[in-house]
Amino acid sequence: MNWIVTFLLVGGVFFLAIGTIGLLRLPDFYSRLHAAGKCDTLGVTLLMTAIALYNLHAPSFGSVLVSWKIFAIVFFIFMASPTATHAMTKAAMLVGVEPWQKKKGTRK
Amino acid sequence: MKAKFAAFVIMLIFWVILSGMFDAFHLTLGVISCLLVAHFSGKMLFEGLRVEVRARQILGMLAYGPWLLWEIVLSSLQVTYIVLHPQMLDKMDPQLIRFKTKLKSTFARVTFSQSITLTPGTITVSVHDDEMTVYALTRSAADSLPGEMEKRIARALEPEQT
Amino acid sequence: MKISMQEARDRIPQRDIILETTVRLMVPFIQLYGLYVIVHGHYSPGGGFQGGVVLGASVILLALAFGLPASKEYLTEGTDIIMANVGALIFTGIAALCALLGGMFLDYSVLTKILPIDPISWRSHGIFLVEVGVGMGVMTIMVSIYWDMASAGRLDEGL
Amino acid sequence: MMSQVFLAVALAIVLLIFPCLVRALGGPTVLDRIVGVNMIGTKTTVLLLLIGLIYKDLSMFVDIALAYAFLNFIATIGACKFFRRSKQVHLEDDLVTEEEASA
Repeated sequence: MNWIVTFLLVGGVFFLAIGTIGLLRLPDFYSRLHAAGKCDTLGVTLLMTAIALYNLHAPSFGSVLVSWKIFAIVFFIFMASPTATHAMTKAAMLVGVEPWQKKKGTRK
Repeated sequence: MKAKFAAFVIMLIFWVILSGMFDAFHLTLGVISCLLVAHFSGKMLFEGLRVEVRARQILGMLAYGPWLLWEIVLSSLQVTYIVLHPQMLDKMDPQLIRFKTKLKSTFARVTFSQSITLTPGTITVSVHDDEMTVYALTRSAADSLPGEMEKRIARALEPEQT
Repeated sequence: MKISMQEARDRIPQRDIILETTVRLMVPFIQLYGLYVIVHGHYSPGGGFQGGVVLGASVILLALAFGLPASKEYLTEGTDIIMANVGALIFTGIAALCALLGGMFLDYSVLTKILPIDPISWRSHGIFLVEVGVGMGVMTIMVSIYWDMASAGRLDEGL
Repeated sequence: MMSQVFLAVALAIVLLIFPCLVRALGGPTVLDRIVGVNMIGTKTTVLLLLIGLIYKDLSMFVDIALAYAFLNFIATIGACKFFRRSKQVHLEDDLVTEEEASA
């Protein structure tokens, strides 16, 4: 059991790290959103699943409810994170942030 | 009326998960709170749909969830590959594409667009009737749309139309 | 079909169904969470102010997604003002009642003179009543501050 | 043994917040800052849960994490809406371009 939890924790931190490196390295706003939107959601999901599982290792009625609450946060993040990404993309489009493009002579 | 009752039941389940206290004082106030929320915002959960339709959609979502989770893992690995690649800029070819979706209901369209945002290298920019504008990180990601995901969502959320 | 930046910008619709549907599914749960924070104020973190903030944030979320007029249909301006005043009245009323009955300001144990149950349970129930008042006040004042600031006092369109 | 693992993970998340802070402080556009702040908020949600595990009082910190997730989402949406309306957003922070400097 502890091994599964440790594995999930390490995976979650790995994906959070990838998201952060992507946030720093990628060239423009839109591609940064890719790193922020996907890797962060997955990392948070893995970490929260690990915490919920660890919380169950001394099962009682209260701890089961707390685990369900953690899963409620996960559901919420699954709904909220793409919506926030979408809102940011739309705002950037309307404000006029130019995307990075491959230089092939014709650059708009 | 039916919508409010269904909302009340959902709210009561959520309250039990939140509260974890079952003495008379808290339980009474919980029921009162659930009634208040169901009365004022219960309609919002169903947006004019019949309760049965929404219930079937939620069940469809549960069936669709695990596959989506696996796709998210794959997409994160793909983003990992691009982020950690030393010549990252050669791997990228960002582009905006537009395509028409076959999905009819609003809920299915929204689910589809959220799934697109969560999976390989694509972000939904806007949904305008049946036209979806998508920003893709690589050419292969752009070519793969709408793909299998649309069929799965249609099977899960709109059984009568497939 | 590949399109240019300008084309994509022109095709962005006025109504955003993604945001609307997500907010619609979220708002009842946020409101119930706000009520939970108020009710469980004396056992877990939170209380009247925090619960009121969460409740107000749910109405602000509605205003952000559907536009300010729609949120004013949900919570009309008259109801907003009445609830703000009633909330403040509950708080100061109970506090002043305690003082009038011979105790300290907000000293609930003297309320046994009105309804004879033991002072200790009056303390917890009195805190709950005051928190309901604070929650109502904070929620409505937050919403009206948002309305005023988002539309520069005109209360028409907003963000 | 497990509490040390949790402590290490919490420290790692705190260290990961600093690069996001670099993005939030350094721009270049306003929306980049919003992304940075949003990511800090997501990480803080997890961090609160880990703090709850370390202090062995998870049921209390879950409530705070839930409220934090709600308010983080609302703040992001609000900020996006705000900057969409204001047309005179300075997209680049280095406001003085070369032409302006020479003029």
